Amino acid sequence: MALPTQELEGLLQLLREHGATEFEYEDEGYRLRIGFAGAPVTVAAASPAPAPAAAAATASPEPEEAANVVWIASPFVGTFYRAPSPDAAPFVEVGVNVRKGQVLCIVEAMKLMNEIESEHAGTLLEVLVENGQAVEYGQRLFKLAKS
Amino acid sequence: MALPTQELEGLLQLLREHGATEFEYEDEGYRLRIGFAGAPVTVAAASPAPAPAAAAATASPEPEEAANVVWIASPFVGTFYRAPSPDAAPFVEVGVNVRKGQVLCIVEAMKLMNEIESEHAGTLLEVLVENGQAVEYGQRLFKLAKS
Amino acid sequence: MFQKILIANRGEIAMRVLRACRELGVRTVAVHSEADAGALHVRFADEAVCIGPAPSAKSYLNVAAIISAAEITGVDAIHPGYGFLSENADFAAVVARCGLTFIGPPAEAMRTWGDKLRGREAARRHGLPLLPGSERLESAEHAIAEAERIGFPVILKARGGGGGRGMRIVREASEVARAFDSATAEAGSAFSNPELYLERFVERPKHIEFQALADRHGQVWTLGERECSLQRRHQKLVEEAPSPSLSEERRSQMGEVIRRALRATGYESLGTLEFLMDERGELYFLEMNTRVQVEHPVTEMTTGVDLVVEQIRVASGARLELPDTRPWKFRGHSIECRILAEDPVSFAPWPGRITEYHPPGGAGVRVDSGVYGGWTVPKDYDSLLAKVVVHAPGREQALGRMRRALDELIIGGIRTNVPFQRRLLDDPEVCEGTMTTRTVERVVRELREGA
Amino acid sequence: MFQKILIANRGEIAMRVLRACRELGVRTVAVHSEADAGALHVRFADEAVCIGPAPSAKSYLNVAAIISAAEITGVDAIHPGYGFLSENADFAAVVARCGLTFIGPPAEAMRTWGDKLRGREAARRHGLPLLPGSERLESAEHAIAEAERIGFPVILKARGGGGGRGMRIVREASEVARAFDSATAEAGSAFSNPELYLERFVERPKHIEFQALADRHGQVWTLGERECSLQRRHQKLVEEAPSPSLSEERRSQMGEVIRRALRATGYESLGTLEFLMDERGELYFLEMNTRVQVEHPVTEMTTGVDLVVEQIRVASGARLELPDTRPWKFRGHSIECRILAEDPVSFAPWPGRITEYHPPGGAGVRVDSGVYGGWTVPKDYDSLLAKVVVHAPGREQALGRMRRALDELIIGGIRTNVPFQRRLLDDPEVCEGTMTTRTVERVVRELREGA
Repeated sequence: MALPTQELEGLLQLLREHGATEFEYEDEGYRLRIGFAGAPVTVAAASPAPAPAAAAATASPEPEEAANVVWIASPFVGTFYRAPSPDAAPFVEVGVNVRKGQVLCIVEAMKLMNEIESEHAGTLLEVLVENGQAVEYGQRLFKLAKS
Repeated sequence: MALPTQELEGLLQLLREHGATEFEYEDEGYRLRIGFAGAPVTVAAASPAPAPAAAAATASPEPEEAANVVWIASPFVGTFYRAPSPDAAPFVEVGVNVRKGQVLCIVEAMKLMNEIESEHAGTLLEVLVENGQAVEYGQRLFKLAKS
Repeated sequence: MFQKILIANRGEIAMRVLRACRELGVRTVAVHSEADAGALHVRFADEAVCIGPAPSAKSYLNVAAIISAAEITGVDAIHPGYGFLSENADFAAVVARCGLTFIGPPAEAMRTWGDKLRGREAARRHGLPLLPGSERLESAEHAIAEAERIGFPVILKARGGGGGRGMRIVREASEVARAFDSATAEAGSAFSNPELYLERFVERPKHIEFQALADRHGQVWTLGERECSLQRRHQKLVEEAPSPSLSEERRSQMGEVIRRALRATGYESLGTLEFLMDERGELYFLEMNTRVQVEHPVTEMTTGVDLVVEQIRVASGARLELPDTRPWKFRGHSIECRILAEDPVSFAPWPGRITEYHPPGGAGVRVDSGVYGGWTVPKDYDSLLAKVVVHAPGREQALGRMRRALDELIIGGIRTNVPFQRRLLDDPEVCEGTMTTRTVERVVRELREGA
Repeated sequence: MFQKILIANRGEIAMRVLRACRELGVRTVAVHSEADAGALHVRFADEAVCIGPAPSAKSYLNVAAIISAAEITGVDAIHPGYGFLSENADFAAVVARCGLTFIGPPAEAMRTWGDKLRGREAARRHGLPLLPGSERLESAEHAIAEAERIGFPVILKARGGGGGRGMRIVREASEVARAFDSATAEAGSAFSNPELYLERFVERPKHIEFQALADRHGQVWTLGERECSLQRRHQKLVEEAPSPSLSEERRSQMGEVIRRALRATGYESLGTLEFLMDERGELYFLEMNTRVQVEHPVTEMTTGVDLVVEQIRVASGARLELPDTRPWKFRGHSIECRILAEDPVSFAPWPGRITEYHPPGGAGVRVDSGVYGGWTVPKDYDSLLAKVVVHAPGREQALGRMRRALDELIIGGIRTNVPFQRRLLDDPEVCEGTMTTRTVERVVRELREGA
């Protein structure tokens, strides 16, 4: 694939100059769509938005992140621990480099301590859950910059 | 791929000059869509569209009509008659010129024969209801070209 | 049975009648104003006729247009719903003269029972209890004598009209003369009739009403009572059956008196007899409504009788199928909350587009509504959007069920009184069943004072 | 009573349980798969926990995840709904070992009654009628002898399993030997167990089931029967109570036998005993379901008992409040239609986005649904969207009410079986109440042939 970066530059400039908020273009299987900030083209379906569920929802994707940012999510429901025992030091701290397969934390489920390993090598950017906090399936635990 | 950057420039300018908020264009697999700030991207809410009512709904406005076209609507519920009696000739025929105040038809309601007069002078373009047909309030009876 | 019925109403009651017709296999004609072209009853009816512009006077109250619509669609009966033309005896007479059936009592019965003064006279004649009161008051001295005979507090009322004008509550003899003079003046200017009478005044009354249904073969059912004490400015908000303040004995005794009175006056169709209950539990007849009531579902849920189906059946000449001597088998407890398009704090009407609508469901929940998601509530009519009705074995469970039903109800895009209703359901007087017609006023005051 | 209950299910039954909890004042925890993050039960629960990806095996059948969710949310009981883990005795045992209450029978009772063969044995021991049948068939000759003793037609069945494999219907003696051989071979390869037995075969049976409810204090209620003969491929489509084919006398006689059997085995919680009814009206026990049934609302509507509330109450150790010797007071007739996301002609599942949803309302209509407008029905689970349940004084009125309710129901954006259900409601067998488990098959054939 070749992104039409150069052509795009001119197009983007043009569209911005003219205050466009949306642009869609399709030609023989080729399709392009551009949206600009401040153009909330959100289309809320008429859906009941009742009493919000109390539990944390799975984090929604953040489209603005750089391409090399990845998340490590909990593979099961349980309780999150940053260290192997209450007195021990955390497995990892923000800023360190982690290897693929390195243990990042423990999620306790059904009295079993499950070590969660990193799926990627990279730099730990953020720990998203407090020590001792309950986590649900798929909940994001760590943010990494993949190296 | 060739982004239509140059062709776009003129188009964008034109659209902005005319205060367009949205532009869509499609031609043999080619498709273009542009939105501008302030464009109300209205989205139909999910609403029941149940069993359509059987009776004729009030005619919806036809935006394409020429500016001098007007309609004569029924001022009440009743039965529409084109002539003063079954044997008589219709009050008016398509193509004739009618005076303001000229009787166009009768709407019978509660055993009373109500003569319906033209609110405008003009040429009768169309009779929209059959003789003897029931009409509801606001139902369009005649189409006129105002003179 | 009728072949086709015209429903001369709108909103939830038009849907209610339409559903009864469907189940009876009767075709329906909806009439509607221009503002209601997209209304639910129009969409679900077999046929629909636009009868006029938005203002009621030119559409839903437009007798000529409704009769014409009946004629062009070839119906054989007209159901008036409630409000609009439902208690208009002249309309009933016109319908009859056109050879159609008015689904309600004969015009003459409407004139007798529907008129406040004539209704009270009929009630008195047939043994229904009335509040102790005077004849026309000749003078301030006469007023004092009558008040002392009846016992304070009393209320002075204008003979010529209602609506609060010409009314004075008097708590002791020394206040009577001044109140008599000012009420006389007010009544004279408001109704061109300065005549006054007085009645015992009940400080904290309950509103109790009995549901009756009579056929033209002389049978009369009484289907128990409803308590409708939760009112704001004489507008009922919450209704329930049975009343937590009425004994089984009292219920059957009142039922018998009412059946006798209605049989004696040859009444036919649905009728609701409204009573005021004083602090000692005594009932006093106020007036009779000669049409289906907004709150009829709570009676349906506790008796299992479809009141609108039976109303249509008796209008067609059918007999009620059970003997009227049989005491009704009631089951459980039912509560209705009226859901209004209004601000829950200021009570200002709040028409507009409903962006989302998700009614509650599940066990023991009934919803009678005239709205749907995407519809715009017109500003031209009353603010009733829907009625949420629950049924449960007992009152406490019914209250719990109503709380969860209101928590489930979603109406987006406009404001509704749901938060206020939800607040009422937690009020101690409501929970204990000791509410009176003054309760809502107190709750509003407490809310305003941030209590 | 419990403080907080985890609902280990989804869809309409999760909503059903959630409503019961709300009315009992119990807090709720919803669990859900990633595919159900926006589901109705998730939105209405007090808390929600995502327990796994879309496939049921990794979420709604994931015992470890559900137990962990129970632990991190601190619930004291788990309600399994129906399907999924609801009849898994091992799950019930794990829940108990974790110090939580499984809302259902004790694991041992599930093992006895939930197992087809052990359940039949218990039924035989306690006097429930069984279809005449044989022990294990030793040979084709043995099979002929047993078939002649029982009377043709008979059905050969595999002892090791079900689902139609190893089954043969035999109508005369000359067919037995060949059927015996082929069924033996099929059973051997399907279940690694070639053993067969035979039973009387009923050509056009009705499916009748009795609802029971027992507390741990030895009280057992029987709440009448449901007829669920309208099935397509063993999937129930329409259920009703009472059955039009059961006399009051038979009902109370069966109730007594069932109460005795359940008391004798120390059963607790809800239970449904399924019977086959032959052409002469005789009932034969098939199996027992040890959980709430999809079709429980028709019993609720005719008895006024909230089965899920009572199920939760008895699980908490509470006593049923009426003596079990009291015959139940039934009222009226109730019908349920299951609304499925499927093509009404091909019956292909039809998941997708629901663009519009408007449930029916009005008198005698209950809707239990797990959907809303704007929600996307996942492809990963069963196709049940909602149950429309009606109640009316008699069967004919109930059918009429169901017709008008289905006519009102709007589900846009996906295909549903509403047109097929609507067609069933007009079928002469259904209208007369003579439908059998073969009726739907015939209606489908007629539709395909354009009849």
